[in-house]
Amino acid sequence: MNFAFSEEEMAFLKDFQQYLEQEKAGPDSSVIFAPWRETDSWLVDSPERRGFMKRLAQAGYIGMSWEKQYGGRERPGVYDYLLNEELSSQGAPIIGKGVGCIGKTIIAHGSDKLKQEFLPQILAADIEFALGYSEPGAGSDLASLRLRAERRGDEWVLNGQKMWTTSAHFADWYWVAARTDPEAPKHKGISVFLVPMDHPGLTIKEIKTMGDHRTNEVFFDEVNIGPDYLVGEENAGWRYVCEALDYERFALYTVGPLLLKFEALVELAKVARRDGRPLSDDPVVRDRIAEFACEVEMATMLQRRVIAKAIKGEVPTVEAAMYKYFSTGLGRRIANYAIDCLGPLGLLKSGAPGAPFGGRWEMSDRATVVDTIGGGSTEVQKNIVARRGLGLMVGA
Amino acid sequence: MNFAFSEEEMAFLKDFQQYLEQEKAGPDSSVIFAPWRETDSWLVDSPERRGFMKRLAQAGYIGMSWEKQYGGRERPGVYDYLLNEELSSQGAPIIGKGVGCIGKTIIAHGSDKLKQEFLPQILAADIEFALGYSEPGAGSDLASLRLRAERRGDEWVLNGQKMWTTSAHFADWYWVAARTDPEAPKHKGISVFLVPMDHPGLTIKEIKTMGDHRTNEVFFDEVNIGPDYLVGEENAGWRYVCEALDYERFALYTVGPLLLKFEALVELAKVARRDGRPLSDDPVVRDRIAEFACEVEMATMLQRRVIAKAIKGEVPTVEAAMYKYFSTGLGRRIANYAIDCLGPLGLLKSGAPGAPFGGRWEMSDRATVVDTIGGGSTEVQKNIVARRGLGLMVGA
Amino acid sequence: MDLDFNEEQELLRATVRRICETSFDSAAVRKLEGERDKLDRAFWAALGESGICALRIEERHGGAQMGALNLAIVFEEFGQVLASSPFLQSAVHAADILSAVGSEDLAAEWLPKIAGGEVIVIPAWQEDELREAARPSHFDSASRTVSGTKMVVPFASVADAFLVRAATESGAGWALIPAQSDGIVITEQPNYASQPLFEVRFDHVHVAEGHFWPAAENSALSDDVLIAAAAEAVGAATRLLKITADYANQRKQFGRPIAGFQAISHPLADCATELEGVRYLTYQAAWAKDEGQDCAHLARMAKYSAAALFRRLATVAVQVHGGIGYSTEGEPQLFYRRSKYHELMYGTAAGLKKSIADHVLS
Amino acid sequence: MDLDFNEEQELLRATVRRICETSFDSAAVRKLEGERDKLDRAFWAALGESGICALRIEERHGGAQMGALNLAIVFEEFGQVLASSPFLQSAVHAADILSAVGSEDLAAEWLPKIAGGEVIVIPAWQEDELREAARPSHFDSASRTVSGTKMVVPFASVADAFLVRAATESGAGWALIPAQSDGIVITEQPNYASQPLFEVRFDHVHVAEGHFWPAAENSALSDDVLIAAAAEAVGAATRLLKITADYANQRKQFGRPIAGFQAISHPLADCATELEGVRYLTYQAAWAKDEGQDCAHLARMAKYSAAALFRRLATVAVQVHGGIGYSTEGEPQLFYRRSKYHELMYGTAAGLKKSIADHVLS
Repeated sequence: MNFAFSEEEMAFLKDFQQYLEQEKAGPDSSVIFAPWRETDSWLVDSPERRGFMKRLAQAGYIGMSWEKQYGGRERPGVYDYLLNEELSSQGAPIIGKGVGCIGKTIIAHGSDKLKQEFLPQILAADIEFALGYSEPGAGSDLASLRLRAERRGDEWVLNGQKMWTTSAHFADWYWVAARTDPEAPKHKGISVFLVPMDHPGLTIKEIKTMGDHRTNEVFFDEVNIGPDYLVGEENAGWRYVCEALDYERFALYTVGPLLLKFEALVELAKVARRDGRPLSDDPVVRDRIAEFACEVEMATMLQRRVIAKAIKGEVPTVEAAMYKYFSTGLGRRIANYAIDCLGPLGLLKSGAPGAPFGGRWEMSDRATVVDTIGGGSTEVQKNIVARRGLGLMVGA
Repeated sequence: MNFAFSEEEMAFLKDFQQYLEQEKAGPDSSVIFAPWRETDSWLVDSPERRGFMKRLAQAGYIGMSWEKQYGGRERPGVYDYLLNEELSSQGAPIIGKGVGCIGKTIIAHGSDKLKQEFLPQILAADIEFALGYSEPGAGSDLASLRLRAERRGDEWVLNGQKMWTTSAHFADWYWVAARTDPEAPKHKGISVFLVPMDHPGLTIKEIKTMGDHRTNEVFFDEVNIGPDYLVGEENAGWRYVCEALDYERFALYTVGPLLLKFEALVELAKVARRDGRPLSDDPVVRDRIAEFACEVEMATMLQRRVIAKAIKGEVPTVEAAMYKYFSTGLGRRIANYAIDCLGPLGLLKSGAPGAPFGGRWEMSDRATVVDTIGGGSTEVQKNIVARRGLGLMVGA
Repeated sequence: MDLDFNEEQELLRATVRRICETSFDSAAVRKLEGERDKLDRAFWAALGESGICALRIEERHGGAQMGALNLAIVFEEFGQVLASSPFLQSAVHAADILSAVGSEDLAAEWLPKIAGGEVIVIPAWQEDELREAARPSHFDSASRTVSGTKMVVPFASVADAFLVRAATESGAGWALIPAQSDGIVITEQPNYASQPLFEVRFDHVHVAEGHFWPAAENSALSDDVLIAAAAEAVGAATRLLKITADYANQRKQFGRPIAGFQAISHPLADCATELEGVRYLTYQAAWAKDEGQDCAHLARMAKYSAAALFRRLATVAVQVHGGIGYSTEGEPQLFYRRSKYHELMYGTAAGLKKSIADHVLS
Repeated sequence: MDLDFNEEQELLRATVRRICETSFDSAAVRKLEGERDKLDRAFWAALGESGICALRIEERHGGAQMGALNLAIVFEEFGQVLASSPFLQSAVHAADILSAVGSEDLAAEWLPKIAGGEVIVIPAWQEDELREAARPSHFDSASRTVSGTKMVVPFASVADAFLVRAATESGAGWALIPAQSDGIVITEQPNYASQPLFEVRFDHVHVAEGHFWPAAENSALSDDVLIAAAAEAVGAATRLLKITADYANQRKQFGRPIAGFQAISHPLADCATELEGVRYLTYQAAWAKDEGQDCAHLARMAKYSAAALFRRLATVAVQVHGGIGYSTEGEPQLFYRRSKYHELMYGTAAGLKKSIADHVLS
């Protein structure tokens, strides 16, 4: 048993940290490294951030774990993790779904044409994807999605609606799950397609959120696409969607942002005052911070379990479910508690006169609300833990 | 709106308190008034307590709300409440199921023979009942009970088992729900019977609990009873069981023991020391006690809602469910917290050298565990609140 | 023991509800959130004209002199629709301070106008205590001027006058200052709940003779303010619970209404239970006030518990709604953000719990 | 990054499990609860003979000098079966104190016997601090006697010697005293968890030359004690979770296993998640100890969190079991009562949280 990373891994991380130090000296640094953006700090949603990604690609940091024949470096998956942990800890965009679930699904199941078209672009960070799974009636129950893809002659024609597509307004391609066989049981009639985001049949409508973070509804009106853009086999889409969790096992579960948040709370307690004394003098605050310290350490352990299992080449389904809901709930509670510590002035937004800590916590509380909902709600994660972790005979 | 009781009600209460003062001067006082018995302090389970009850009956305090034709005084139900609130606050046995659900069911549905046989005995506190609803496979799902009552000629013959019959070892009669029609839907085939507790076909087996409180399993082996001892109509038993809640609406929901427990916690904090200073000097303890103070007041309000609705002649189903689970959970948490306050010595039982507060809290924690389970578990109460209070379309 | 309201009170509730429903729906709440003043003048005028603003003011000052229970009713209704107005600040808090002033002239001059909703008087008492350097506001008796910076002052931009809490050598006091006085600078403070909060700086602002008096109480908050704040949180929670229960019945996942999942229904049942607890705790505080009993302890417990419950429910409500709960087009986020405002304004959890413990452990 | 145990450690686990399962089942636990000494001599002998007692003792004193992770493994197994023995007191706590004594003679005399399980040495350090009048134990250097009353001393009735923590003018120290010394009175303290706890009174008990030395640490508790206590709670919680999940799958109400109700499954999922968190937090503390890192902070977090989780789970487990959970014939009550023992002994929540906050906010 060893809770530390190897010397080789640490050396790699150190190199990467040095690389990022250079980036931080660059002109776009404040846009690229933006931890205050909280839950959407991982998005490649501006020219500056795309530039950053392209430079990462040129420096060889993208596709580390891909096989050499596809341009990768065949390094163990833990290097993907180390990269994203560092990026997320600094509020920079992370190496995302293109090189992760999409690229790896194309490698595993895609035609040669798809490989030739997409893999080099992904490796070069020339392309951004949006993920289209959720629909108005298919949230936690993803497999009940209804976006219809009909075959007409050689083409597929898509009609319907997707919901909560975070990247739709800046992505180039849309990775979409659609129903190709409405007669089959719900998990059996789904296929995955690639749709160019600028297709005239797509209408992207902004959904504003209370976290100041944009997401989108996407409407499909007679969106026709060629047969080449069906990914893998027809009606095998649900399997690909599920496999994605496996492909993302190193990339998605970083703990850095949570640790930063807790450190910021500790800093708050030392700096902010109540009744003329630092909050950190208040035994009630100290007691609560001690509890958070333990929970943060527990979250870190749950995260380590995900990575350690992934390193062994296993799929950390239950481990990821545990970490996901525990850490996101904890993050929300820390943000909420920080505002409580600040009292009425904790309500003030960035830019308001007197806003403590630049309104960071005000923002943080609104931003973290989505964390227990998106990417598999807390309730869904607990079902996974109950059924697959504890072997409970649960229903849905 | 008025949170106070009327002058007349308060005068009655004052009289009753004076009556109890006399009782407390009596020789059996320490057995009769035993708040340390916590959850089973309401039982009439000893000669001293039976004597107390008989004196209460002679003093006219039993059957206050019964109609005059049955020997009652036709006072409003709130007087039943005031009596039991006072009794339970002092750890004395309360006026219970005989004069409550059993007597009132007999009045409403019983034959003249049953009325003549039982009502005078109940009024005189000459008789104690045990309630036989729960079975090994019928706990929260009470209506799935399987104790079989078959008609053989003129008689009924009961076979099967009851579980968690608290009073079986000292009661005179057993009020039992049994299945008379196994073919009918589960709520439709149940009848209620009265069985003498000394029937040779009954075997009573003690179940020990961690609260040092005795309950029982009761086995029925060819228990034959005459047709007169079927209560009301055949197969109408489920209705009678449900109506009981209505009959008990004044008697069951006292708040006094919870208030006493909180006061004892406050006392503990003032008296017990940590690091050489009273616990009440510790801001963390103060913070927690402030939270308990609010919760206790909320519990009191929930209890007042039960009584206020009952006073209006309505059935406080949702109100009772809310109060039951909220107050019992709170009582457990207070007992648990009190032990925490005491540290390792909080583990010590009554009689152990150094046991703080005579081991009261050690006992209290064990005793209160049953409260969130018995009499309708917390989960069942929440289902009631969800379905009947919020109108949620819940399943079972 | 009777927990029902009387006919007069039910009538009051119906009146306030009608006024609220005329002015406030979700669209109106959203529209106000985008404005600077965040004051619906029509709503405010209706409150004044219907005599609601006069509710707690003594009859001799043109008020209706109704009970605190009636106040709770009004604020429950405000909360139900997330109504926004300077009622709490002017018709409750300022009126309380002015009633205690001891100067019959001042009370006689201002209270009738407050009762009619003709003027808006805003107490300014909250300061930045987080920073070490912050210097408390003070009244200089020689120059008769007040200086200092008040924070998160609600509705400062529509105030006709401020009641400024300021320190002197002999303790805290209140200064009544017209809003147009020289030396006042009002700056908007955008915030989490999109409420009309402002920084108000007082730079040697002149205080007229007789317009400064020592504060009678230790706390800036009166029983009425706590009761009203508690009732408003109760009202908002009531509405949000209804919205969320309806949504849970209507939204289907895995082929059935999500209300059928105990992960949904039990947290809602918990909130429903605690809501009834805090609702009647609030009523009880108001009732005790009307009975002439010492109700400060009950009022503090009510305010703390009501705001905490509202926040907890808001968290559950957002979660039950899923993505819609988080998007601005959904209703829950309005309540979620407002719930934090309720927790932090007019007594924080930490502050109230300290007072509650002082009382219990005294 | 590798969270698996090595083969040697797995072997150790298998060995301890075999020994535990030989001696401890539910009937054995119940039987011991009814006895005064509550010591299964066969179990204790097996631990000594198999070298488990020697685990953490240095090789030069006849020990196996294994790592703290191995200690965690052993205590997880003890917890799984609710095994009861003076291992923690003698082979961990007393061994720690004796290792730090500085007197090679004393260590050389006692540690080999502790390592073999031949003697049981019990630290006695807990006193009654709840009462104002209580006077701390003290060592009088002139008469070389110790006087004072120790409370909740585990396994005092089977001790061969006591390590008594006592105050002197120059700070706290430890006295090593044979249990048969004159002036020692041992009284059973029946308790919530039916554990072997005793009041031990020392009335001018003579301390041999060289048998009193100043305590090296501020706290009476070593890292090893905290890690072992945490691991024991983790083990007990692991077993209880398994028992409860099995029961939930088997018990039917309303026509289906109660595991199908989220009111049952989600609290269990919560406990399962937190259990894995505290399990690895405990391992991490042990690992840090073995790496020579400062692990006191981790060890305190592990002990506090593990005991708290065990208690929370025990509450859930009793509730899931319903009446059976409450009856003495059910298994849950054994764990429920034991969980409170874990919370209160070897560092209370309040005390540990204070130290944790000191570390975090330093």
